[in-house]
Amino acid sequence: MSARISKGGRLLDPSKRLSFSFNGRNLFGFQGDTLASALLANDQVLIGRSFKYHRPRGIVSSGVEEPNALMSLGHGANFEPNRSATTIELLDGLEVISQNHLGSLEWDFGFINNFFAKIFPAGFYYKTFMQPRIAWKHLFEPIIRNAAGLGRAPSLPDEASYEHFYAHVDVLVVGAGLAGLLTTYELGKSGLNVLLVEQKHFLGGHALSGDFEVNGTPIAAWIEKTKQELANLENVQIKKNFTLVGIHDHRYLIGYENLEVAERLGQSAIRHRLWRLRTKKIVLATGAIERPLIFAGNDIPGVMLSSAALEFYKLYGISPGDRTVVVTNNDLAYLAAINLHDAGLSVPLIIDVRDSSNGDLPNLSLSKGIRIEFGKGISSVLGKKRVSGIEMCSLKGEGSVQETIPCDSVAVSGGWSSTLHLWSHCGGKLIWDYKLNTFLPNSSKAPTDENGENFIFVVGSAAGSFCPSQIPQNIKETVSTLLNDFQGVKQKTTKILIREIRYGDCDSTFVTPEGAGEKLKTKCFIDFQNDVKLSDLRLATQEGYESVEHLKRYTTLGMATDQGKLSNINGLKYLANLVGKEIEHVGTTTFRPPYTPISLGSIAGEARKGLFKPVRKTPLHFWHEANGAVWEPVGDWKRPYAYPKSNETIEQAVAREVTSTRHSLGILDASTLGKIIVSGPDAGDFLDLLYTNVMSNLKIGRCRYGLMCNENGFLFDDGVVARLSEESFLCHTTTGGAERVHSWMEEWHQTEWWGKKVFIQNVTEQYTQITLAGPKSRLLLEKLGGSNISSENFKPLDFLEGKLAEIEARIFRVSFSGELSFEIAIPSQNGVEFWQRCFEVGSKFDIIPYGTEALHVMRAEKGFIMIGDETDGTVIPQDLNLGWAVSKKKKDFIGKRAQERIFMADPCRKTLVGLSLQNSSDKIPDGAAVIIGGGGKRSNEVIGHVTSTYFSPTLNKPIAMALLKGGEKLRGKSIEIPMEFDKALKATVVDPKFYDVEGSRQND
Amino acid sequence: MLRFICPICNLPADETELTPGGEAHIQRKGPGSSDSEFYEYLFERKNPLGIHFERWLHSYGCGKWFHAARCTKTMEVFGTYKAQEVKPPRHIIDNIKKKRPNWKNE
Amino acid sequence: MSLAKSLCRKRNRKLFDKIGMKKYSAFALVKEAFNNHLGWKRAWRSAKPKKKYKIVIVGAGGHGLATAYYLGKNFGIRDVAVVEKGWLGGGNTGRNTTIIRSNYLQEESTAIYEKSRSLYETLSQDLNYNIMFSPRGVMMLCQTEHELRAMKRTYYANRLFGVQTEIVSPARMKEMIPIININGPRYPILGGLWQPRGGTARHDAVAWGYARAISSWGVDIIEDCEVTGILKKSSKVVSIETAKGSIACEKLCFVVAGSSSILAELAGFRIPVESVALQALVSEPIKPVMDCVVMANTVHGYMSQSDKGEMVIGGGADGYNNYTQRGSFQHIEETVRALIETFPIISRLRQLRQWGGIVDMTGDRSPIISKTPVENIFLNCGWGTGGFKAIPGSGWATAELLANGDPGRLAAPFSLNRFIEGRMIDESVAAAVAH
Amino acid sequence: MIEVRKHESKEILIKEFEGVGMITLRGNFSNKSFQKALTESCKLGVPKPLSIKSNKDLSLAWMSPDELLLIIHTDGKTEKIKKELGFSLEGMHSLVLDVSGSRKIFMIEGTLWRELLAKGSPVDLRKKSFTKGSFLRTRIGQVSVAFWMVSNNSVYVICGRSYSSFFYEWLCNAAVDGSLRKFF
Ligand SMILES: Cc1cc2nc3c(=O)[nH]c(=O)nc-3n(C[C@H](O)[C@H](O)[C@H](O)COP(=O)(O)OP(=O)(O)OC[C@H]3O[C@@H](n4cnc5c(N)ncnc54)[C@H](O)[C@@H]3O)c2cc1C
Ligand SMILES: NC(=O)c1ccc[n+]([C@@H]2O[C@H](COP(=O)([O-])OP(=O)(O)OC[C@H]3O[C@@H](n4cnc5c(N)ncnc54)[C@H](O)[C@@H]3O)[C@@H](O)[C@H]2O)c1
Ligand SMILES: Cc1cc2nc3c(=O)[nH]c(=O)nc-3n(C[C@H](O)[C@H](O)[C@H](O)COP(=O)(O)O)c2cc1C
Ligand SMILES: [Zn+2]
Repeated sequence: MSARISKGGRLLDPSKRLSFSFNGRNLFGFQGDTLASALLANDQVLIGRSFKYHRPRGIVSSGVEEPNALMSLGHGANFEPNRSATTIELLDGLEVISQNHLGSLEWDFGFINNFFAKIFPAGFYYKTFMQPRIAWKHLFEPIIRNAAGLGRAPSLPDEASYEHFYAHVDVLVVGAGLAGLLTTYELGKSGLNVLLVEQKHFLGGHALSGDFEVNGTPIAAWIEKTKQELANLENVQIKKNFTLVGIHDHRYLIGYENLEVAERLGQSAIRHRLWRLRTKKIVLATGAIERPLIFAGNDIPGVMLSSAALEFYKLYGISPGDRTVVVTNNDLAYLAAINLHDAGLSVPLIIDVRDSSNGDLPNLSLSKGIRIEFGKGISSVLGKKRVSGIEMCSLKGEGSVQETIPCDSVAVSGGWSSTLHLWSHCGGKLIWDYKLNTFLPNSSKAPTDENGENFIFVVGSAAGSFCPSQIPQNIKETVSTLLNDFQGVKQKTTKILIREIRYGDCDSTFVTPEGAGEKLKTKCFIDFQNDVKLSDLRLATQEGYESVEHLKRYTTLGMATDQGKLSNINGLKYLANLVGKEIEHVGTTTFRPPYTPISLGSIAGEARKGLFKPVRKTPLHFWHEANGAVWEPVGDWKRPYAYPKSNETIEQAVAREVTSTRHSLGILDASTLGKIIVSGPDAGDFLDLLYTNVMSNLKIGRCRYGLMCNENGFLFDDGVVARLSEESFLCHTTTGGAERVHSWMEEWHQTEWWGKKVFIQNVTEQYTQITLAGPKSRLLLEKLGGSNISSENFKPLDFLEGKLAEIEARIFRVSFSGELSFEIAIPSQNGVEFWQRCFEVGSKFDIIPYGTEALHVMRAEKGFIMIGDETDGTVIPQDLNLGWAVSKKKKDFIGKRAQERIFMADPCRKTLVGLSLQNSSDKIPDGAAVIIGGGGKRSNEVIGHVTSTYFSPTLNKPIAMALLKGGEKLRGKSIEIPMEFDKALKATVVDPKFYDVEGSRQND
Repeated sequence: MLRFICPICNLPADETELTPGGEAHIQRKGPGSSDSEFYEYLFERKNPLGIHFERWLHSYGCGKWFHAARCTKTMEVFGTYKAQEVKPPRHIIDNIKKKRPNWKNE
Repeated sequence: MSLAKSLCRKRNRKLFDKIGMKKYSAFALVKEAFNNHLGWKRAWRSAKPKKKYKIVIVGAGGHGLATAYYLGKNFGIRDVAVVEKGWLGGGNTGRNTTIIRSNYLQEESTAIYEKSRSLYETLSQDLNYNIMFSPRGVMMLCQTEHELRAMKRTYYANRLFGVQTEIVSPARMKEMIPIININGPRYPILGGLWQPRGGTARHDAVAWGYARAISSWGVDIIEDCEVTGILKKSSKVVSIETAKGSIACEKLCFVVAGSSSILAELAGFRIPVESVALQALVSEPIKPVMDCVVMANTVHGYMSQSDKGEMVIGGGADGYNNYTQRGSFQHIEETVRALIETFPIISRLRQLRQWGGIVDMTGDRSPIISKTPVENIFLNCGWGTGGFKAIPGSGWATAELLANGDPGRLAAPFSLNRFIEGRMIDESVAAAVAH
Repeated sequence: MIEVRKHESKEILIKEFEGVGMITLRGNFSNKSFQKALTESCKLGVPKPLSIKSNKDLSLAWMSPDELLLIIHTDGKTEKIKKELGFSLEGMHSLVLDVSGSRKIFMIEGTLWRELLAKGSPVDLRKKSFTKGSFLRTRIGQVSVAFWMVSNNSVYVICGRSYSSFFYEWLCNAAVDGSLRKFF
């Protein structure tokens, strides 16, 4: 059994007992445990089921490479699936449930898949489930989907907080193992600003499980001492629980800081913090990940990596089993054997697939009485839900059993793979090292930064220095090249000496026995989580899926939550064998961010709920809110849609607002309209190029409605332009258009017509803009007093700068409602005051506020267009009968050339018309299609669509505008609007001006 | 996540503070141009695999447009310069040639 | 080669045997199980280039392979090579979010996308390869009045062009998609456009299925064979230079998506295309929680759940030219925050992997299936962010163009000429993104 | 300068103000007369790019190569200074606009103000990079802002008026107790 023993446990605080639950059972662990070590301490060896065949699985590793030990944590809003037990710090009260079983973990009905495994090889679904066609959607697909998927989804929204943090540092060191600590130590003396990050909750990496000395200090003490020394340096910072997950272009890095424990203990308001780092140089001291060897039954619970066995013992005081067989192709695994043996556990046998070793460890083992068998392998692991023994065979042959050794755990090592995912994120390439049996960074194909220079340095076992004694020299050299790139910074080195026994070479064997037949191969697992076996890889290559990328996609090798950290290299080696190439020619699949999975919550950061997206508010916002406005989002703004009274529906409110405005007086917050000052000697000329009509001849004190097109000729904004002075114009834009038009003007000015002397300034926010519309609007303004706005003195499209109610104001006589109407701009600080004055004085004129919908209804009654409704990015002004606003005289303006193209003059272009329903109780739906001819059938030609449709309270009937092919010619004709069930509405094509065609009301 | 030194501010500007503006040095064609000239101006793009002269706007900063020479394959930046330069300035060309001797400016 | 020629004349069934292609079925699978699956044949041959082909298609993505397939199927033209610089299906076809729908606004688009969608319905059977077309339905959210109006316009247009869609209310949507938040504080959901016959398919399988079918007819698929030069004689192409030597052809067709400008440059013309990165990501797999595809255009994000259980998420494209197949992180960020607003439960799921594809964006965001300035070179590109759904339809239309030398009804509106005339087919009018 | 609201957390004090006099000034900085006009009416010369100059009454910030922002700390002077400037720049291609109503101004006090801003802004906020006298236009979260140091313990941030209530909420959220850790 696996259990806690009294030895080992460098990370444990045995005085702090923690309780947690696993599948409802209460278990105990200690402060310092990971969930994985705590489970093992309780002899919980079976911890989950695999993805496809629901095979029993146990913990295989002690780190982020863990494919099996995925758990669901917590409940309710704190529930979270798929967390790997090896990366979770144990906490008091943790609730843990195992995953992917139908029924209990021990008795899983899904295990039935295992019996059909033979007919479910890689890609079996591509070959079947095709008949009958309907069955895929209704039968097969649902079955597959339910069987797949690992953990359940959370059912409640996440209540935790997340945030982002931007930081700039000179050098980032990734990984606080021996190499990372030494590098930081060296760099710390340079005065550069250094950040050292470590994904685990402790510093020291693999070295913490080691027994060597640095400068005579035992490693664990040295780590502690170095930590203190670094903490005293002003220029160095160390972050634990911090994973560098991505390296992006131009040295942009994403770091993931896990604060779950602090959050649970009430020490942090934040659960995860996503760091965005910009750094000059990066040092990867990311270490190496051990690979398993491949043999039949290598997935049975109780088989684990030798480094995991060592680490569980050294750091957490765990015995992986009472009798542990070690099987290896390198020397390092002997460390596990020796340590377990020294702890008083039984290590009946070390199977070494090599013929011999040139290192010191085998002899040391022998001297301790541990049996070693060279040139052997494992034919099969015995046991179902946990290991009960192994069958030893000779490595060469097909696996005939030479001896059966009872054991309850197997520690396996197939060599080490340098952790170089981050090197590759931004394009770095790898080369295979035949001696070390790992990929190493290819320094001639290194990732480059924006200057085309290398910026990533690799040290320690990530660079192939698997033996600690090699590391100081490796670091010294790296640091000195690195510092070269910082002007004036000199290296001050300290002598570091690490004494460690000599490690023998790793061999390239990865499958035992070498001649394993089909029967064994179907039990030899490569990707544990996705149940990919040797036989699957063989099948895939046999079928031609022999490029690594095809192999991956066909078999799902390396696509699991560990992204192949454990399986990829073995898979590639096998592929290389199958296709008869060297592994370097087979290549790897692409390493992509994130290095380890990160919560989606952390990516969103604080931008959720109220902070999801900025809301822009006018100075009158709070007033609208207090007066029952219903909101409509327009761009980033929220505008009042209508102000329904308590007994009203929204439609009724809109009708009331329209009627009341038309009869007496309505007031609208139009502050969101864009306001742009264009000023300078060339302002007129410049605007002539931007608007379709002429602006330069506008008189001071006058306004003109203007249109803006893009270079494609399409209309994209409209608004009133006022000439403030000889050299200064004020251009109004639509609400959504303010920023767009402003930057449009700037762009043309800066990049095409920079010779023109103008300054462009967006003053949208400087003013509260208020529209007073209705027959009584003038009366109100007169009452407010201060400016002469009599009909003789102040004509339509006039404007003046003066005072109203003692407040400085700019008054424009423009109308978008068809009523007598004034638009008033007040410095925004005074907006509220002015608005309130209007209500005080206006009460006797029955003043009411109206919203955007009433505004839209009124403009539609007048046949005025609305950008976004009548336009959709394909409409030219001429289509909207606005040809009068397109100058024919001007030599050039933006869009002019485009409007000369063939299609723009095509008689079948759609033009704007009004629609009058023949039966006035009907309502034309938004966006409806328009056809000619009867029946609403498909066969009829579609001639256009409805752009705006409203019930007009003024005319007491529905009105609509439409863009119809050859619209002008259809005047007076009857068209149809097909509806559901082959019904159709009939309408007559009319002038889009429905109300007060002469304009006598607004010109009053 | 790109970063350019805005030639106006001299500040490294993060991509999120910038707005991309497509190919640089496109000569505007207005009235009087032929249909195909106008098409070229409006739509045809070099879209090279390699060095691209392009426009960026320092929108969250000084509000000015600038030009950059960037490799679309490696993301290397060979310099930034003012938007009012009608062709890439000498020092940019020199820098490119120094680093990419085989590059031809078409 | 005589083999290829003779293959062209014979019936498909016989060809299966010649190439050694084995029919896929449940029965065959069980039978093979007893044989340790040693009897399965290569899905497609790995071919060496011949000296000359009638038609050479550059690019073994979905569109290139489908073009070859319909050339063979509809026109009996099988003296064809598909030349691929990497591994087949490794372009955007192998990295897209697999949304299939045809609820487009413009008539021209609807025609080709609906043709495509309907071909997808029976594609597994046609190819004898389960491409897992899953008509689970596509929901496009409406989150502003303006968007609702635009969707209604699409809905009415769809009805008249024979595409079945409906506008659903927020309440109905909540029933269909329980994990959705219809009352988001910023953009409450006002409705949705639902296409019940839209859905997803297994992207890689589409490429592999087509490859297997055409390979069995003798079409040569030549991988690891980048086209590096184009040899012309008076305005006609005679042969192409490749990593595996020169190959002569009577007609040449570029179907290379993000690399279109590079090939056009080799052939001596320019096209209205820019290549930018579009990114996608997947979460770790979870048990089924969402049974359809959801697209949220106002906030920029879309999501579906694959058969394996990951949430497949796609978002916006970068605004700068890029050939690296990776993009800027801010787009991931934007997309994820939009989707968390829409589906609050996903906040505790974790991002497993992100990647990018190089998409070919045209001036009006609609594709190009067209003749080119070089007489015998044809072009299929510009599918941008949304061409996976178009693979069968586009292959069909391109085959027609190649075989006849002139576009048929489906392809005609998508000519290069439209940019000169100003006759754009603008889909962005209805939706900001077009996946 | 009117304090609109404030928020206090353990480490940070956030105050929002309105009614701060602000004038946008556009012109050709290298023009001698422009410089003269400026020194005369403001007693401040043209600031260098990315910087701000201050005296008792005024601060003058570099917004872009042809735009300055004049911040008037003393109440009631804005109109007068605007007139003076307008007068002295008469006849020169320039623009003087009162934009006092366009922006809001935030004062953030506390030793961890750098950490607070770093939650939203991509600029380099290290002590060696962002110093007294620096004036940066950048983004915080999704809001366009500018900021400059007042003292080792405080910073001013300005943003568009319509964004201010959103930005205020953003700041309060970023200042939540238990979320700030010393970094700089
Ligand atoms: C992230 C992402 C999400 C997407 N989501 C969707 C979606 O949900 N729905 C949808 O319908 N569409 C989607 N798309 C778009 C869709 O993927 C593409 O439009 C479609 O796959 C294009 O197919 P293709 O065959 O034209 O191009 P590709 O699949 O890119 O194939 C082109 C091939 O040409 C090869 N090639 C290039 N240059 C050469 C050369 N010189 N010589 C030889 N070969 C060459 C390439 O290697 C490549 O294999 C998405 C795209 C991306 C990137
Ligand atoms: N135990 C063994 O058998 C074994 C095998 C190989 C190396 N080693 C030993 O390990 C030491 C080598 O030290 P090293 O420093 O090169 O490797 P290491 O594995 O000890 O340290 C690497 C550290 O980087 C961290 N890390 C990896 N990726 C990260 C990321 N993206 N973000 C943050 N942190 C990340 C890891 O958690 C680990 O702590 C020597 O003692 C060597 O002998 C031991
Ligand atoms: C629909 C879809 C689903 C995917 N699901 C997974 C997955 O479950 N696991 C995984 O590792 N990658 C998944 N990927 C991503 C691929 O691994 C790969 O990143 C992508 O196809 C791009 O290729 P590249 O990264 O090799 O360039 C998926 C991709 C797509 C298009
Ligand atoms: Zn700048």
